[in-house]
Amino acid sequence: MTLALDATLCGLIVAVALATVLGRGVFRAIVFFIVYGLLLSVAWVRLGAVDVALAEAAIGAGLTGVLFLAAVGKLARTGAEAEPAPGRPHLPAALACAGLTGALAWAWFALPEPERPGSDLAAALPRAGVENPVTAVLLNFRAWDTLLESIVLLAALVGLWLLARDEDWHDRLGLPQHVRPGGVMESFGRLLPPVGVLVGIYLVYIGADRPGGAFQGGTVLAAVGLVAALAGLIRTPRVTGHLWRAAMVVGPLVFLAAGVAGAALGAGFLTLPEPIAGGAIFAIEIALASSIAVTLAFLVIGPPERGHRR
Amino acid sequence: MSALVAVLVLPLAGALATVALPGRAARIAASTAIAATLAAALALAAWVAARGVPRLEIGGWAPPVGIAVEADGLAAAMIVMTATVMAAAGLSARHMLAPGAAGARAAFGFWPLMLLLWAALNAVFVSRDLFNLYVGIELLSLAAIGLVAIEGKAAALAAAMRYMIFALAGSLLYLAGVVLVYAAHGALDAGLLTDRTPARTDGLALALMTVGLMAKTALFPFHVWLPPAHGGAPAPASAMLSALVPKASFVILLRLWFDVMPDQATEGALALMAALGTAAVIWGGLAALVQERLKLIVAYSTVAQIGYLFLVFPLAGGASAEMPWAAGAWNGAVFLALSHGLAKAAMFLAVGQWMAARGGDRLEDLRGIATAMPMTAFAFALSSITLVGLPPSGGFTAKYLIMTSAFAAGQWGWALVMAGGGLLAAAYLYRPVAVIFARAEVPDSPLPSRGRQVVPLILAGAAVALGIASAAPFDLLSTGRPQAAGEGL
Amino acid sequence: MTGLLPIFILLTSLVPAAITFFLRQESYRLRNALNLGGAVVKGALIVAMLVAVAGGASFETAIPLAPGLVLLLRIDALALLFVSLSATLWLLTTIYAISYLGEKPEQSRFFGFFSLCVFATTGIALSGSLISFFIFFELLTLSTWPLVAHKQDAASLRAARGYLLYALPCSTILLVAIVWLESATGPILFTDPPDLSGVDPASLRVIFALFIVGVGMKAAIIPLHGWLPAAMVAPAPVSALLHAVAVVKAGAFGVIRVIYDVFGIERVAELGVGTPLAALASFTIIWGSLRALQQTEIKKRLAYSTVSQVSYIILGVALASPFAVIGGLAHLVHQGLMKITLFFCAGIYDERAGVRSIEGLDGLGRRMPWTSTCFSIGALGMIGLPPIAGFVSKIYLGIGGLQAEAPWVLAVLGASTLLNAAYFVPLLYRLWFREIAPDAEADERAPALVGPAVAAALAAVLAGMLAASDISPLGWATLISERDYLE
Amino acid sequence: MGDLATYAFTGIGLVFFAAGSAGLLRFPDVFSRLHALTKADNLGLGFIALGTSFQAGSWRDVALLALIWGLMLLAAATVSQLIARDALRERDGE
Amino acid sequence: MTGPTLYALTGAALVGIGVFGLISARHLLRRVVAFNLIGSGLFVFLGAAGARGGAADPLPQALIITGIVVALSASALAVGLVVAHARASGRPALPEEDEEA
Repeated sequence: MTLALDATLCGLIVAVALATVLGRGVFRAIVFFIVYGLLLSVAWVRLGAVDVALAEAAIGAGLTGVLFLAAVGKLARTGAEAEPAPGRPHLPAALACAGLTGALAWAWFALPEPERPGSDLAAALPRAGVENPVTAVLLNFRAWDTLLESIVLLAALVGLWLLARDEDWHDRLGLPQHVRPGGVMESFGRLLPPVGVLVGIYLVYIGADRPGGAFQGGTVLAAVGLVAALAGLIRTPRVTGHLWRAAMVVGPLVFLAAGVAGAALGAGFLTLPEPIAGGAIFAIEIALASSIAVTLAFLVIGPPERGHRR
Repeated sequence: MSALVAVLVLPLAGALATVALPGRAARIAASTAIAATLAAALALAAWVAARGVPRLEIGGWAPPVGIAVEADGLAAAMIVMTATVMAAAGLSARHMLAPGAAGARAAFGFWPLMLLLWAALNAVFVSRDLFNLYVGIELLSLAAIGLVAIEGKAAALAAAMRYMIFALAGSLLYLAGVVLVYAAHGALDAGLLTDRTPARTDGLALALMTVGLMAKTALFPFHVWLPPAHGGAPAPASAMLSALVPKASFVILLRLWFDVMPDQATEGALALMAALGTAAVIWGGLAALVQERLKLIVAYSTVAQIGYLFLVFPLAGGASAEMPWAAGAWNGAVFLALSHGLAKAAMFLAVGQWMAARGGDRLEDLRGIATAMPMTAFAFALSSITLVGLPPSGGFTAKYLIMTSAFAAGQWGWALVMAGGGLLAAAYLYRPVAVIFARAEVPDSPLPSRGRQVVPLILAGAAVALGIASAAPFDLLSTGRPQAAGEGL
Repeated sequence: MTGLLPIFILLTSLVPAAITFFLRQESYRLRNALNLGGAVVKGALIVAMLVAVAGGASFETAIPLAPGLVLLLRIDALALLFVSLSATLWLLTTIYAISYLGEKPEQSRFFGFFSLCVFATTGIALSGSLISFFIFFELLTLSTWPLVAHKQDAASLRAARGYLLYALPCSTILLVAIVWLESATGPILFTDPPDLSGVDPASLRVIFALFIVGVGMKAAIIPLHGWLPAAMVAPAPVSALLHAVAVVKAGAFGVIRVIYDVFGIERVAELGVGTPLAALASFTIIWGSLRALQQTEIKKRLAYSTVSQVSYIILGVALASPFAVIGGLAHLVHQGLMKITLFFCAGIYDERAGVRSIEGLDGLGRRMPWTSTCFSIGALGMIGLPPIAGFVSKIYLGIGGLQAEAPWVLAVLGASTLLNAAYFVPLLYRLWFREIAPDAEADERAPALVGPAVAAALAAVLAGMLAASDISPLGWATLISERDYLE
Repeated sequence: MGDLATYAFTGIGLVFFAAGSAGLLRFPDVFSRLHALTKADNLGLGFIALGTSFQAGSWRDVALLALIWGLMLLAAATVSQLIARDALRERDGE
Repeated sequence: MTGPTLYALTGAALVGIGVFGLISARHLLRRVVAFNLIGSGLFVFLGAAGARGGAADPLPQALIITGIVVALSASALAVGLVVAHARASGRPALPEEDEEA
């Protein structure tokens, strides 16, 4: 019964993925991709990875989807042709891709029985300061990865802003939104944020013990910000907005400072002494979530752009 | 030990500061971070040379739970080379970012991206964890792509886009290999993996990672993104991109093939890598021969020079690993990577100053520039000597070591590649050298100050000095690497 | 202290070079003082060393570059012969060049690279290991290029490019030869000849050929000679440097090192590669002379004469009989003295009379007696007229040919002498027996140009007349060959 | 008892979903498709949420489910309104 | 066939589909979408591997979350490049000579 459910889900995922690649029209491909992301997050639940499911739904499907949809809109406004002529039929390419899939499938069956590091991890978990093992890995065991990852976000944003045209540099981020006052979008924008902010903070808060954490929570907060901007409730800042820039770096900075403090106090770089580990992780997560929220939202909004009035 | 933390943390902190602070303060923060990181890099090298390999288990968690970083001789040497190039690029860039609208945008982006690139390089050089390396090379790629796009012109954007496609594809292939490794062994740490029980999937995993890293290193036939990207970026960015970025993925390749999975190195695979390197030497050299823009000549030369690096695999890997000549080949390749980094950065910085003075980098634009700017011209000539592999230079020492290993191994074909590649390099570098030293009416243009002109000369001098005083760098390189120590042949 | 002597000798050229690069054009005094001072100090150091070596001292300095890559400097009798030659001629050429260049532009670059060239040549002479030799050999290539291109006009650039076109492939070949051999034997030191028994003879023959190509290019062995006549577009001091002080001498010196200190004459004989080399040298002698005959430009004729004359050295060392070796080694010096005289004079004709082609020499003998006398001494010496130095070399080579049971050498020498006469005597005839053109303006009121020429000519005569003494080039050559090569 | 209720309500929810999907596929234009989707799917989701709440361990979970349904309603209403307006503008533009 | 196996094969298929999309698409936005397909396929494979022993292994989950964030960062920059490139060149595809990947 459960296997049939899994099989159906997998079949659907593969079919939607195929539709994403083969379907006609960029817009359609992106819609399929969003559906794909949602289905994938169900798959993550099935694999027992609820943290990943949340991240996939929020980031993989949600924000990435919005990012792509926004890009379609921007592309249309650039006056670039809608869709270049499709390439020639790719039989050899298709065979090569089938070969790659085949190789990976073969590898699955050729894998040795898992030697699980789970035991080491389980042994270390009580000293990690949090109960959710995924959070323990992200914020403590492999904190260096996570620190670098938060920096990756920042690097992408700096790179993205550089893509602005010189004449647009001092404009506000993204395209200006024109919303009918009192319209449905504005009402939605007013209704959602209180709930959204609550959900976001809640996700960060429970990340210590249960699925959730800085990334998932930060994403929800970013989404709230996006909706508010779309609804015209808040105006997007300019790249010179120093408060915002400070918000972008506060998370990595706190993280880094905690790491250096550990080194300076003799515990070691990024070492969180056991008694204060829980508190430290929570503090880092709060700061990180703020930065992630701001950075993700800016990533989706895009570089500053002067609106083209029709 | 603290130097190891410092080289990781300082550029990151600097990058965060440059993002958060306004214009002038950001520049001061960047300068401070550059100086501090340079000092930390030198301190680290001194530490490694004196006391051996520092190892840091980050967060106090030993693998497989946590991530370990180690600064062996290879890492320390690369970090010092990176710091040198970065400091030079930073010095040159300060004056390149003019005020005005374009300046504001570029000035905002350049410093954070440069420092992020630096942080990523240092992180990659010391990391012992395969997944951490993935995050590191992603950070590296994103920062590098940003630097390519910084000019904002259509050509630069197309180059950045193409680079992005290759970089992303490379990252994903590498990630695929990492996934297979973790699935098979439940570990990501290089040390743990060295002692693993080999699995049947290891060959596939290594192949995937290797192809991905080759794409990032721009080895033939994955090189097409490199010349437009490096040729289109502003000179200090090109210097970093060409001198440093390919080295990061090359160092990972070295670690994979010599430390992590030496058991998977079959003769055929090793020979194939060297064959691709050979193709790169030939293709890059021929392409450089027909370019009319100096930056493209220099960029294609990077394609060719990267090819040399891959000759190390059949000479020091597989069955050769235990042989007396392996050390020579390995040291030679690393030496080549180091001296190429210094020389290539010197070239790009010199060309950048000439472009500022003459308004273009077509060979005809640069005729006779040596009269106006003799020091940079001399730097370019010295760098050419290193790239051609003429004595006395780091390039020559490397070439001699690799060629000797090749003959000793009975694989003299690779030695001929080295020799022929040197001639090809001489051919394509002769044109620019002859043009810049030719006599010409020099149009009046403001020249950069002597202090700035001397920067490329210092880099080129370092590349040459690497050949004259190679004993100390050699000892450093062999630190933490018993196979590479000793006399070799 | 004595261990550092080789390094000091190198520094006497390197330090002036390094400082000169950064001098402004106007700093004539400082630049001249630096270069002359360097040359004089170097001469003094060499004299000190001669005394010390005569007293049985030996000098050796090793600078490790990398594992297996050691820069070894040492002094043996052969090194001393070469370094004395180049140091003496450097001093003369520097005096000459200062006057020749006058106030022409880019002097700092010129003298910088000039000193660098001498530095490289000294390094070649003092190298105690094959790889040190190669490093300085390449440094010489690189530092000569800017000198050949010095005028920066199209012809100079073409000549300079041609020079590299020969030099770089040949140096690559040399490197391959070195690496190939050293990968089998380990680093090769000139102090103790390597054990080549592990390498099969066929490979050794190929390696020998590669070596000869690699170093022979600088000695302008046919067919690797094309760059030398083309390079005569360079200023006269550069020609002197190429033909006498540094480049071709370094090539010939390299051939000697390869035959005697890398392979050893027994091995060369065993492999049967000496005779082909001697034959190639003979061919070069004849062919170079024939080509010289066809030239109408003085410097070009002299250049082809060099092609021919340098192969005397190679012929001698390839024959490997005692007299031949002595003759070859002595000719290393003799040819240098005579040829530098000729080029100095050719430069004076050009500078003071505007004469470059042979026709212009008509009657200059009376107007420029000092110059023309020197030129005549050089030319007659080349032909082999006693008591000038060239005569001694030829006699020794001839006897050496007979010793080596190669009587055809006599025929080569005979033919070559006739040809030498054929291309030099007409010049002398024009100088002394033709009437000068009525509108010609010619004088030799330039003591700094004429002086070096006179000194060099005098040296060539003395080397011939005092050949029997121990301190003459021939005496040294005898000493070298007895002490080091022919037990 | 709880299981039975879950089966029943999720079953009803599924029927509404099926109807909504059929409408999406079969109806001729944007407006009627939107009509089918929003009406039927929102109801369907409500029933499924109701059904699952019988499996919930605490009132907190039930409250969460209700919150989710509420947010979905809000989102669906807004999005369909926006789509409709866009479609209307496009039709008028042609 | 067990659950993890099913998902691992799905992941393998997704990688293949993504690579095909990457090669065959000319529209740059579609290529960026294809990258995301490949990445998520690899994550599914990794997740399946982590789920083999019954309870889910938290380490791969953490890696995947990191990977998802990295993928979004890269996608955002890529999308920005696509738009900027299209605005500068008028085409949402690379010039013709590219026959890479």
